[in-house]
Amino acid sequence: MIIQDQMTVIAQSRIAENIFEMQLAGKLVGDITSPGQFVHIRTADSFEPLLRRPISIASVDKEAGQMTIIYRAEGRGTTILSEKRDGDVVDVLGPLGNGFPLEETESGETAILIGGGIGVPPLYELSKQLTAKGVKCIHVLGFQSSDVVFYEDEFKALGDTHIVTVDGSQGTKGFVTTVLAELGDNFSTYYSCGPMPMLDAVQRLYVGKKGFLSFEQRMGCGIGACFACVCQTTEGTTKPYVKVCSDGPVFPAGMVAI
Amino acid sequence: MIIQDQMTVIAQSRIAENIFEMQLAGKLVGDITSPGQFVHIRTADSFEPLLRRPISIASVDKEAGQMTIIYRAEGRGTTILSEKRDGDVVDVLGPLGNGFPLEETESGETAILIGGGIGVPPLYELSKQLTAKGVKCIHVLGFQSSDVVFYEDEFKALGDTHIVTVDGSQGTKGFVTTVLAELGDNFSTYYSCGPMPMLDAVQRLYVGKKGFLSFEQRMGCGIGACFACVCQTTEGTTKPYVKVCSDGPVFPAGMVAI
Amino acid sequence: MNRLAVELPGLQLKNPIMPASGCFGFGKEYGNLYDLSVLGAIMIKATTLEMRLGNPTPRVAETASGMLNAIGLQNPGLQGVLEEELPWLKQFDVPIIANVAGTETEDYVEVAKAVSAAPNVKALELNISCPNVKCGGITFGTDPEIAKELTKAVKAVSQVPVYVKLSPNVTDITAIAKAVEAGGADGITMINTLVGMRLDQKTGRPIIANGTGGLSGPAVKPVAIRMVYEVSKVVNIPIIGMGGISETADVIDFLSAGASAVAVGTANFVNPFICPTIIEELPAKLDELGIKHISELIGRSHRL
Amino acid sequence: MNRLAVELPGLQLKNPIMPASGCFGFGKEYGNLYDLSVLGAIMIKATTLEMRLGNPTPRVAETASGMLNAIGLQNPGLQGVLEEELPWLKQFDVPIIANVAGTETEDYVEVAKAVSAAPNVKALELNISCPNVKCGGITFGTDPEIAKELTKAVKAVSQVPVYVKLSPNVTDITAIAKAVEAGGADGITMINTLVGMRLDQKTGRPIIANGTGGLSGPAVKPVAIRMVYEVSKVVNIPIIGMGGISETADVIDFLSAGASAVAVGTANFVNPFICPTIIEELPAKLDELGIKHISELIGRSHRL
Ligand SMILES: Cc1cc2nc3c(=O)[nH]c(=O)nc-3n(C[C@H](O)[C@H](O)[C@H](O)COP(=O)(O)OP(=O)(O)OC[C@H]3O[C@@H](n4cnc5c(N)ncnc54)[C@H](O)[C@@H]3O)c2cc1C
Ligand SMILES: Cc1cc2nc3c(=O)[nH]c(=O)nc-3n(C[C@H](O)[C@H](O)[C@H](O)COP(=O)(O)OP(=O)(O)OC[C@H]3O[C@@H](n4cnc5c(N)ncnc54)[C@H](O)[C@@H]3O)c2cc1C
Ligand SMILES: Cc1cc2nc3c(=O)[nH]c(=O)nc-3n(C[C@H](O)[C@H](O)[C@H](O)COP(=O)(O)O)c2cc1C
Ligand SMILES: Cc1cc2nc3c(=O)[nH]c(=O)nc-3n(C[C@H](O)[C@H](O)[C@H](O)COP(=O)(O)O)c2cc1C
Ligand code: FES
Ligand code: FES
Repeated sequence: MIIQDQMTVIAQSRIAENIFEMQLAGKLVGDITSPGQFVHIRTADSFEPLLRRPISIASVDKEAGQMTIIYRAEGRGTTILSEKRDGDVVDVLGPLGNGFPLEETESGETAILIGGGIGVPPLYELSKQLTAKGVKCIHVLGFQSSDVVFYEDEFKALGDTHIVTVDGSQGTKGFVTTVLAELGDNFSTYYSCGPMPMLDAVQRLYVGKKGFLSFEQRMGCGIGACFACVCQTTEGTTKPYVKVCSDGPVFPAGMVAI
Repeated sequence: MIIQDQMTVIAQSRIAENIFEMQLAGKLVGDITSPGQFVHIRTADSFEPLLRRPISIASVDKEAGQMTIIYRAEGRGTTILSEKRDGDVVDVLGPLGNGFPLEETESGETAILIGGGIGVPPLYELSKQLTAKGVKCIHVLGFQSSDVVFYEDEFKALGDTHIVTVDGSQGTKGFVTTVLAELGDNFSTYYSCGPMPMLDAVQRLYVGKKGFLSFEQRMGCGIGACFACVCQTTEGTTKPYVKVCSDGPVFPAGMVAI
Repeated sequence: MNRLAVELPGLQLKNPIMPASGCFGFGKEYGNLYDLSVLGAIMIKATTLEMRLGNPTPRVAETASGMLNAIGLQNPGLQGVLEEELPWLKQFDVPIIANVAGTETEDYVEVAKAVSAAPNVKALELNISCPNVKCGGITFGTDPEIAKELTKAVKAVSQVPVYVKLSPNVTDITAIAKAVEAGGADGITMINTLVGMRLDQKTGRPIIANGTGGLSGPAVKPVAIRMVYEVSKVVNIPIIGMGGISETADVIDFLSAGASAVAVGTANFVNPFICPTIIEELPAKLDELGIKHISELIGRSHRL
Repeated sequence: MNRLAVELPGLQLKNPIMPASGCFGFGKEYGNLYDLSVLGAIMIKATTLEMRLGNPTPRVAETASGMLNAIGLQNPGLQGVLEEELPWLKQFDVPIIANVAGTETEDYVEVAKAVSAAPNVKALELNISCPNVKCGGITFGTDPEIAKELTKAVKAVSQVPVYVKLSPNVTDITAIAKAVEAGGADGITMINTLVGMRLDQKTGRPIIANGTGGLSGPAVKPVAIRMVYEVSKVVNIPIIGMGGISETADVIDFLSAGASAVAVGTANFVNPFICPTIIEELPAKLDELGIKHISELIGRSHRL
């Protein structure tokens, strides 16, 4: 169920250049059903900034009733969020959307998780859950440069992890596809989240493979009512369009017209 | 000189129902020249609320580089101000306007200081300075009810202090004029700050006496440029109008058309 | 006595609070969050004759205390609304106001005729003010004569009272209001969005794919209040006011300005529970103002 | 090369930043805070033939990300401006744009003639858009034909280029813009304020004594950007853009939309040092955008 929760900031820290990790506690955590879901955050009790900000859930600790989000403080809303202190209360709407399907990869099979920049966070919870289920996860994580790389160790603890940077300051120089091309297609499923050009490139590389992509769109309501976040679908799909917020953000590869 | 200072909150406390006392430190304090001047405060680093809030300087400690303001948290801006914590930085423009003239009362003479509600604060610094100069100060302070009375002890330490409340829950029941009528006019100067109807009543009571009144108007710039805070003057005054922010807020009794 | 009940042509409102068209879809999503029967009414998303896919994305952009949108009237079309959306809404005890949009008089008339026959549609809202579609929409809303003729044509076929939704993007909104009143409108809803634009800092190009979008939210409230005030002085039909309503205090303002009921748009995105919250808070607000029945507030700004 | 210099009819601007009329008085108060010679130009408060005392107070009210004002063109009148204000401003190396207001064509013409002869007045800004005075002002700004005739009449007597200040409270601002261009305007300044209203919560009455006021500040920026964008597509004279500019990024937006220079109004009240701050920050902003000269930004939104 979607609830509007007044969550408490348990911890916040800067984990890379302009990248923040925030832990939040509240009953909303109990309703999270799958990795890749997101929350819609009101960053200030003011009319400016007005709209909520969609941020993926990066990891969940149901027992502690806590979740972690990782975000880049860039514009007004996320900058304000980055100034919250422990004990502050944040208005969070969620959990929203449909996450990555775990059931599409069987125990013993291999999955490739491909993330770009601030698309990396939801893959962490995904990898935790896939690994727990017995899936072998390979992570290919692309960033602009070494300053903004985060969670390398966390992903390494779960499986092979390849860091790629555009400027070559860490890991392989280039794009995620540079590494993917070398890894070959000896895997059963791929899961990806990142900027549109990256999703497009990944999808083209893996034509015919089973994959799931998480999309971004500017949002109004976040729950499917305002038609702000609509994407056209490709021919042959039953629906003429999908809403990223409520039908997605994760869709099977090939479904959304990029 | 008027400066825009990023002042630090040294302390803040609630001293009556919705009434807050805030101590601020910064170099602006060095420029304060007379009691009754005010500052123009930006309460949030946001466009909403947009405008600065004019608040009187209630007391000054030049050696410590600190000043105190006392305000009622009522609307959006003052409520945000009341949520500031020690160490927070507040954008303050000031000191603004012309305060109460100390030189109009000689050492040994008596002055009556008449305040109403949130008009009381600037009278405190005024009383401190008049008393220091050897003027005998009598304070008549009107409030709505006992919940919102503040600084009774502080004023008592400086001179006779009469508290008046509309509902009679503390001190004399009625309006400041109730007490003033009893005190008679055996004094040389009166100084007053409070709501317009109070200033009007005081002025009428003391026709012919030397007095100074501090006015309020909604403000834009606070420095005399926008013509928001203009008051018409009475006949016989050389200027056809005055600006509360830069010509005032204190004017000789009889000058401003009420 | 229900202190919040308001009666308008075709509409017995339990309370004067309803979600604004386009900000509530056809109710399903908010219906997952709370019982829609608490609402005074629901203004559903614009319905056009054929299904529309709307404009390319991005369709929204944030501005200071406001937002721009250029959804482009995406909706399932008349048949979809009649067969799926309206029947689903029947489970709630709430009158539906159907927002009707089109490109020419003919399609407005056809949609109005069909949708006004649906049992739970208690009034139409004629959208002559959508700034986000190429033809139709706003052009009907900027010329008094054209607005009047369209109102007449729709009145002739509608089985329920017709409210006309006015555009704020005009020199003199009172002229349009008087024209639609003369055309037979039973009420006015106002305001639709102000046309605005936001540019991308890096490229300098508009953020919204459509170029311009409609500005809504708290930023426009002063304009909306002024227009409701002006229009309520010159017409004798009721007004449903909207534009930036975000909290209970805003409702008081719109009623004081001359509206008989209000709609809440953008604020639903900020706080999905805003409509029920306002409805809950209203009685205490009336107490605070020393007012027995909400209707005493209507047009208070004009009296003195 | 001065990366910020912009040349407009009558105006050699060191940089494209100037305070907007009515938000800077005649410069004295801000002159106490910083050296006015750093400014690109100064738009002084509206000057009318006779001294005006303006409207009753309250004259301002805050709104979400904006403010309403109804000052009512209070000013010392033509003689006062010629004898005191303009001579005082001569000490600064900064061109003055004199904002001219009136009630009828005759007084506009008389003020324009006299004030344009002052040595430091390099251009006039014809205020046909003030919403806060009973007659004149805005009526000249809402009818293209009247606007054109007034422009012609003022052009005939002015010794310096004439910029016409447009009102946003119109159905089609491009029609007014084309009309004043046809009337001989050398440039356009836009936008003046949107007419709005705020009510007192307790009484329900308007807060501003005048009833309505002009809305300015960040709230109106999307409307201003849209209008500058539209007008710059249809006229061949330069635009000085304004409406909600509060930070350096906003300047980039207005130039991208099609303005050649900008004016800063309300933001002076929020941060009295905003003009010099923006001027200081601009070069770094140009670097960030990879741009050599500020003029490269002008009209960027129209190019693909
Ligand atoms: C489903 C989903 C999940 C996301 N998860 C994450 C995450 O885990 N970590 C993270 O750092 N970012 C994430 N993003 C992107 C994040 O929403 C934007 O970076 C953020 O909204 C920008 O807000 P701002 O205040 O920094 O920028 P501003 O420039 O102030 O934003 C202005 C407006 O544009 C919208 N906007 C700007 N960029 C984007 C964008 N890329 N996507 C959607 N809306 C945008 C904002 O929401 C806001 O309404 C996600 C986006 C979506 C749609
Ligand atoms: C010279 C001067 C000195 C003042 N000194 C004090 C003081 O020491 N302590 C104190 O509590 N108050 C003082 N006030 C009043 C104080 O400025 C207002 O109470 C305050 O601005 C209200 O802001 P808000 O955010 O609570 O209300 P909001 O309702 O959010 O205010 C909306 C707008 O109206 C303006 N406004 C509302 N009420 C007033 C008012 N009474 N006077 C001027 N502007 C108003 C605000 O500044 C703001 O622009 C003083 C006013 C003036 C002019
Ligand atoms: C995302 C969005 C979609 C809208 N769609 C419609 C619509 O389909 N029909 C219509 O008449 N108005 C539409 N509107 C306008 C609103 O109904 C309302 O008139 C306007 O937004 C002002 O109210 P607000 O400030 O409370 O949002 C839409 C507004 C928004 C923000
Ligand atoms: C207090 C105030 C007074 C104004 N007076 C005038 C005026 O005398 N003449 C004029 O042409 N515009 C006047 N304006 C309009 C501004 O010049 C400007 O066009 C408008 O405020 C939009 O810019 P902003 O949002 O940056 O304030 C005034 C605006 C304000 C806020
Ligand atoms: S954000 Fe409103 S439908 Fe997706
Ligand atoms: S507040 Fe601007 S002149 Fe006084």
